[in-house]
Amino acid sequence: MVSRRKMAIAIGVMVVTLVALVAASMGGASTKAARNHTLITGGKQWGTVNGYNVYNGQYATGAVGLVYETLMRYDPLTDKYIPWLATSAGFSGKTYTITVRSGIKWSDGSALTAADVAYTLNLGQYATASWHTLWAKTGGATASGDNVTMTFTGTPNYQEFQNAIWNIPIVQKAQWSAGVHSASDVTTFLADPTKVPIGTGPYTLDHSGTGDGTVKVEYSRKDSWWATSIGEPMPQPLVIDDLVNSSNNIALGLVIHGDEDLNNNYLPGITKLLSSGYGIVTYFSKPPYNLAANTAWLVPNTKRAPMNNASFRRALAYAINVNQVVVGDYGNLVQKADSTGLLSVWKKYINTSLTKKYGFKYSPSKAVSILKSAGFKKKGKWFVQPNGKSIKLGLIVPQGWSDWMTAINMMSADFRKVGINVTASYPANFFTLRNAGKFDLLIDNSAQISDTPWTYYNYMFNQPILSQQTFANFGRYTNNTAWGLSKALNAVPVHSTAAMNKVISKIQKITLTQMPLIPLWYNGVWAQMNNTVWTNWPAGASSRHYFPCMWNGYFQMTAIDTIANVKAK
Amino acid sequence: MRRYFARKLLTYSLTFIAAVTVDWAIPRLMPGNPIDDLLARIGTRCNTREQCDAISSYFYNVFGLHKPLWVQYLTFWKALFQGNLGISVMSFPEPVSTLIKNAIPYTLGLLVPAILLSFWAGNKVGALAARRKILDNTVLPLSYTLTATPYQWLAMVLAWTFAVTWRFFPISGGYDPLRTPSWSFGFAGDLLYHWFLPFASLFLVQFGGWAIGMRNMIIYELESDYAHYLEALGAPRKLVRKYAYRNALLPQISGLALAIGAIVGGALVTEIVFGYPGVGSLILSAINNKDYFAIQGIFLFIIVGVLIANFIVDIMYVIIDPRTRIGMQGGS
Amino acid sequence: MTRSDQKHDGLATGASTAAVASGAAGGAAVDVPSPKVRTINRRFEFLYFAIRNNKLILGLSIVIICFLIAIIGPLLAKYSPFQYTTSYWSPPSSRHWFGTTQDGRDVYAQFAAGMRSAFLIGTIGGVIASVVAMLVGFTAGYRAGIVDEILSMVTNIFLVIPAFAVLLVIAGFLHNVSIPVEGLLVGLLSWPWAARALRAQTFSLVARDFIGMARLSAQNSWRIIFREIAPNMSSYLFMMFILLFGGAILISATIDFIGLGPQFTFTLGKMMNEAQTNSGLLLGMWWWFIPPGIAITAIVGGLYIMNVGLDEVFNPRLREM
Amino acid sequence: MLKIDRVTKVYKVGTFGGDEMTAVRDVSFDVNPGEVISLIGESGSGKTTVGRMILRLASVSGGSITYNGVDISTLKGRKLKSYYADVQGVFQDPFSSYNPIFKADRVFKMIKDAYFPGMSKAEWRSKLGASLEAVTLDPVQVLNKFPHQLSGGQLQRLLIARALLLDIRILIADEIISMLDASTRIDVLNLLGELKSRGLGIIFITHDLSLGNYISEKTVILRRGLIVEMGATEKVFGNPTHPYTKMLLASVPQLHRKWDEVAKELEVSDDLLIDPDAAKRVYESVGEILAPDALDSVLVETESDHVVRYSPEEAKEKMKSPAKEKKKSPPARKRG
Amino acid sequence: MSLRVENLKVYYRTLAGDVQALDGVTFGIADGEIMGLAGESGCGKSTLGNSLIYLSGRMKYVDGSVELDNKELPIADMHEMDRFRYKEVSIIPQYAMSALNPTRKIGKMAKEIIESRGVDYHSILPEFTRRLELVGLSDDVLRMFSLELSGGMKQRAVMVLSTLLNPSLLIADEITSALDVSTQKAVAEMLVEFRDRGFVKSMMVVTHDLSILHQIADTILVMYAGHLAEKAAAEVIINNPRHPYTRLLISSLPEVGVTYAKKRLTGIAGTPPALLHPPTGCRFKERCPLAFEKCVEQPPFIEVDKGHFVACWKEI
Repeated sequence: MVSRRKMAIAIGVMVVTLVALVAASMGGASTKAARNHTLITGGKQWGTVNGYNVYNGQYATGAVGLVYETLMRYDPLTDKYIPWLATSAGFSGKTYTITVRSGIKWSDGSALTAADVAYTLNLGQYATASWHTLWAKTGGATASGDNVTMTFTGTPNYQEFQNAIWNIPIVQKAQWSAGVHSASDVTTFLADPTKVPIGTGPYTLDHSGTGDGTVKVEYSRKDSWWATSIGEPMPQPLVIDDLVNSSNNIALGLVIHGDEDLNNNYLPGITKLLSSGYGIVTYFSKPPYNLAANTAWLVPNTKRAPMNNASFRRALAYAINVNQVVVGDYGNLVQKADSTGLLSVWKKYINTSLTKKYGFKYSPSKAVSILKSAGFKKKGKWFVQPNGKSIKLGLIVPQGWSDWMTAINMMSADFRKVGINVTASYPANFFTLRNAGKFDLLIDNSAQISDTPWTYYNYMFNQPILSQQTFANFGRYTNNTAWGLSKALNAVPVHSTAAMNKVISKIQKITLTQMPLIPLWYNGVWAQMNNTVWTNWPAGASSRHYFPCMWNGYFQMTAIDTIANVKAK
Repeated sequence: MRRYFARKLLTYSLTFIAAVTVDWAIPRLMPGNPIDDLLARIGTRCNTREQCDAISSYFYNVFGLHKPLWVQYLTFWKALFQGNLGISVMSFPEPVSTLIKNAIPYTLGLLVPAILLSFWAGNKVGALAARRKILDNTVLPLSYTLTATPYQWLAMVLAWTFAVTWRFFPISGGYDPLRTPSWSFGFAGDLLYHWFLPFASLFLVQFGGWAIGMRNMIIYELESDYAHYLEALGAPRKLVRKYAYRNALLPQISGLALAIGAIVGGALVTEIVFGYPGVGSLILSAINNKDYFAIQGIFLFIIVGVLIANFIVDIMYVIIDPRTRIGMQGGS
Repeated sequence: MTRSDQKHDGLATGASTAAVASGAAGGAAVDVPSPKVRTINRRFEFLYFAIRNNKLILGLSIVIICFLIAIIGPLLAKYSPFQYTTSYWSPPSSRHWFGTTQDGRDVYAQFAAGMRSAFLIGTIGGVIASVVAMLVGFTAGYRAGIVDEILSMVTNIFLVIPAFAVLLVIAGFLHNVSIPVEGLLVGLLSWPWAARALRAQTFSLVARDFIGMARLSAQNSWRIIFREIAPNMSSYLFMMFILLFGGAILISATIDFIGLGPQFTFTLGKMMNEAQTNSGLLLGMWWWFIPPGIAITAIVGGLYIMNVGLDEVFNPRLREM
Repeated sequence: MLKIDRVTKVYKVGTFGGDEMTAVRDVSFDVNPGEVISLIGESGSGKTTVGRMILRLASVSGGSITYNGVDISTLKGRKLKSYYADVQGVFQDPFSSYNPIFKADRVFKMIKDAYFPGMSKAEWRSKLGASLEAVTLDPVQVLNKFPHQLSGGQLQRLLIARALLLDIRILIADEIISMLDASTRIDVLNLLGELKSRGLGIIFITHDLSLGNYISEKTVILRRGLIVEMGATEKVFGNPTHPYTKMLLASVPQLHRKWDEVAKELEVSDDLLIDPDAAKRVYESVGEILAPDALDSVLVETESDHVVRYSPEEAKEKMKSPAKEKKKSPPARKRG
Repeated sequence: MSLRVENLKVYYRTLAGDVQALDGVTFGIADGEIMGLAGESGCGKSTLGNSLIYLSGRMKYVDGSVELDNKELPIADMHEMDRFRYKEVSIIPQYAMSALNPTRKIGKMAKEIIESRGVDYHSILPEFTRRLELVGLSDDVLRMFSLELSGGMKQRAVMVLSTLLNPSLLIADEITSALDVSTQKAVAEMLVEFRDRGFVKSMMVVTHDLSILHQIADTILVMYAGHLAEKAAAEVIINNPRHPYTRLLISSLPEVGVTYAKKRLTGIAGTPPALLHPPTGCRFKERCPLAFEKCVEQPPFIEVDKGHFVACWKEI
């Protein structure tokens, strides 16, 4: 029985292999840094780590913040700008003057100079730079001594410019001028992985640890960081590994097992695990658990009937049971949005007398009465337009965005309950449809938290309407008054709260009565932290009010403080 | 022999041409536009219209989407022969070929052992089952269950049992992310440790199929004339079974060629369940990110892989089966 | 193609290998003592063996039970599969027989709807694949010559292209695949092995004299194919359909699992997809992902077992085993 | 009536039909009413192919088959149908000639549907009855039965009855009795004889010389697609000339004469088992494919109504003296 | 007597019941004798041939005994019978053309099967090649696959292989039926040669073709519907048959020289009876022109002349 003997041998070999495998994995852990010196993060990096070009929208997680830094930072929780690479930056008249902090060194040892800053700002000459249009309104940046100045030719876009300043990562002139000669270079430069990005931040990229970039991006701590001189703690993690994310599900597994210390995925069900002994914490220990990051809006296509009817849009707002989404879909991980849609950061800009008068809340009966008084009639089960035409609408979100997919299922059910025939779907070409205005209703949250509500109103009213709307006003809402007010807001100097409020109140009346967009809920800064290895995480109940978040743009808010303050257990 | 391979080669070439054409055509026939999606991804950094237009025309240029279709088609072929599968949208500006290159070792590392071991073990056990009633009554139902199991489900059950509930194995990944890939026993062990569950689920599903196939084929072979002749001459059952096994193996091998496509599909979803960093996970993220170029590239890669695998099996079959070999040498 | 190739053609999975192959083998060459012995009615004979074949009975019972669940199940559901209730994450209970999902939908309702979808897609995919396989296989086998060469080449091309990858790409680019469309796609891609097997079968049948007789009776080609050849392969065609049916369910479950399947209908694959993407696995919600997998395994496994049973019934050579 | 004129059949074999195999080469003969022609040959001689070509079941590669002056390869649609109303066939395997899952009398139904769609039931029944009577079958015994419920002889007779329904002129009988039991085959053979006397032309294809001899007026001996000897039956069998014909005759197992006696008489050597080399030679010559030099061989009329194939040199000699030839032709050459 | 079969009954299991294919046959074959076994299809002749060596799944031993060289053959015991197979009894099966393993070289297959029977292949190899040459095969065939041989070559290879261990009894089952006349003759003469050279002691040649048997057999046994009808020396059966069935059978065979025009032959009317429920008495009585009342009893198979056995009431 030769074959049987072979079988036995085979089974034997397999068992031995298996044992060896288990043994091998339990024994010798020969990683570069011990676990308690390594901070493992994840959630932002989808797909391969590709490049460290910080002007390309998909740069490696942490490249801005850990490696590259900005002139200023902004703390939305206190609404304060934090001078960073610049000791000061601001307008005087039409001239914006930046004073570059002295004593800051690039990771190659050379000093950060005003010339570097001016060079970086002047990358705006290329159309692919995000501040290109702003730059074009100035005569370019010029450096003199520690100062860099930019002078506007017309009224400065105060709000927009200040927002840009704390979002532009400063790069080294010596390294970049060698390779950047055209618009495309701006987004592709440094694609060559052998070139180490030279930054001013507390960490440097470790190419050897990052490998082919399919698993993680690895950063090593520098021995010194200029910011310790302004009271920032030296970060404890010697190594930061940001893992490539393949699915929420896998991320959850890593968090549960304590293999990821900080995760920024939307993890449905995470609240179930808060008290289950895995050491998982969130910013708040109760709903909404997370800070707010942006507003999710229901976007009606105002170029189509009946969404061109403000009453109809208002009726839609009354028909949605946002609470159901908040509880059922999100498990209280999000909060219902204010009627103005403004984040709580901007509370001071909300005109409560207006919201009291025009604000809406869930009320199907109110929705029905609004429709009826606006001339809509019921024909059988469904409302028809005043002109008798039937209403049959689609509500879309991108395919694969599971929380939103659930949300629109719930919302379309709400609409149907009222008598508005709405069907939810998740087209693969969502973005094409959105940009081309080929939709009835959709959910969008493109406008993020920022230092100024202007970003929100720019997002709402931006004009003129083109055949392709790529970044704002997807509903193609045309209101010259509102757009004029938005531009006026942009021209109000930063910190002039009273002047801003004057303009914003006018805009708010329009948003509340015309409802070009219907605010739904605040998407959270999804963050689940594990206390097993690292502690001292930001928490609403402590003094550590930072954003525990590695998303683009969040480091220069307060995420870098999160990194600087975590402590090994 | 030459003619046989010429024919095979022709089939494969036509398949390849058809696949490339379909691959090229599909994204262009479908609604949607990769640039819109790319811009949507970069959207947070794109604050004004002029800028977005500049960026979008830049990307149209990069991906050559502004050219007439036939030029795009020819360019597609030309690029293909230069090993250029385009640039990934989700991992811009990484070339798709690099993404695939990084993922291949994991997929092959799963597939090859799973195919070979399951084929070997499945056939052995199937042959044993045809011989023994007890085995037949146990292995057979088990095999039917296994072979009817969707790959992803078995993977989920294994993950749930061994990784979530008992924590014997990791839930996901190709290796411990804290480790740096190196030529060390520690790392190799870690690789194997992560490899085991996805391998096991692939192995088990296929194993069932081969076991049933062999068991049934053997029964057929035992009813064939040569088997009866041997028995009439008093040859021991062992010899008869040995012959039956050998001959039953041949259709199993040609079955292998046909099954490769399905097995690859199984490997893709298994990788997805385990977040195994192979081609499967890659294609999922490409699909989720609407990375047309990556999808196209991976699809082509899979086709080529399957063609090569088929070709290997073809050659193997020719070597093993004297009938085809002799038939090809122009014998009687 | 070698003879053994033809004999064992058409093996999507190892399991179907033998099942299909067995159908291909010819009748027994036993020295039947007297022609009169054969007078036992064939239909009677079939039934006689059918009701005594444990595998057939077992497989058929499983499939019938699943089918009944698909038919009656949705009627018993207290909720609609898309309905959001207020009990989230709940394990099976008297209110929610199979528990609920994280957003409060009833798993049983989804499961029952998924069973329906499975049979629907199996039927559509199976029928389409069978029809294409029959058209191609019959034509190639009957016409022979250049038509055969071309059709065989096409078949071989489709055979080598991994159907799953093609489906992945197509479904990835199509948005909102409905069950019929998905079935159509699956069907259009899973016919080649069956066509090849049918071609070989047709080939051997065409050599039989009754085909010549039909031609001498001035019958045209299609008449001969569908009135003479096809009825002779009815058992084979039936078994082929069963395999294509099961195959369609498996392939579509995989497509759905990746999230490329229907959006507005529940399928078993979609359930697994949702359980997976919503971390049902890690959150220990076994009631979410176990039932759909068991159902698929039961339907497909039942079909396979049934097929082997049928094979034994149709094929006297296997009966003794 | 039916004229087979230098008919050749080439099969394409191998990949993309790269190779050719000539199954029938330059075969010519006529069939007339009331006459039975035996096509005799071993397997691979092309005899069945000739029959299939006449029945349009195989295409003709070269030469022509004409029926009443019309080239049958041009027939299509209705004309082909009316050709089949005149020319019909019966094949070797009675069980294979019936679709096993249908009742045997379906073959009649097909004829009715195609040729007598309008005929009333009663009329049809009497027509069928007449046909069955002609083949001496009892309708009660054979109708409404499955093929496996009938014996081979009954089935073959049913097929002949089927052909008779059409009032045919020519019947191709391809080995129709070789699979029948000895006790019944003679009856079917006799039936052919009767049909002949009714004015049918019959092409009787067989490998059994004694059967061909029993029934036919004319005999055609085929070997590897070539006619080697042909003529009136009594002349071919009475005075076999070609070595192949002799070898065939000497190989026929006879009931009352032993092989050696016949061999001696026909001067065919029978030493194959004594000498292994001889055995080898005989087997190889039997298994040999058509020798290339046979291509330029010619058919020579050695006496009236008797033609024999000779090599060119021999043929020249023969032409000079066509008298009773008894000299052995050289043994078939082996292929290099 | 080399072979002695006593009252052998072997039935076929079918759904409807047992088919009494071989219903009590008694006969013997002497050393050196070639016995032809003839009859119509379904008369049980192949069943008889097979049951002496290998009872396949559907065949059921019912009664009777078989003795070969004074040793009882355990034909009902599949396993016990192995000792006798090949060495004592061997067979050239009906399916000889497909009896060789398609994926083994013929030499290797022969080696494996011979060694499995405890015989040293190398010592037998010279004899093997000698015999192959005798039938016109060079020893090259040992290095070939069956695919490379023509049908006739395969058949001869099987003939040599089957008789290589010099069995006492060889069963040749319908081995000439599928052959052309020229090959048929060669194969038939080879069988005689094998007997003459002592490769096999005695032989049972199963065929439906009486004329072949006339050429090679010493004795002919005619079967009808599971019963023996007649047995005698070949010449006697052909020239002086006594059973009405044999007579009718012979008279229905056309011969070279006999023509339809000159001498009209006739067949035997009717069909053989179904053996599922065979008629009682003489099974031929339904078709027999001489049948009379006595035929309702089964006639014994009796020696009416020296070596001439007949089962017919008319001949007793």
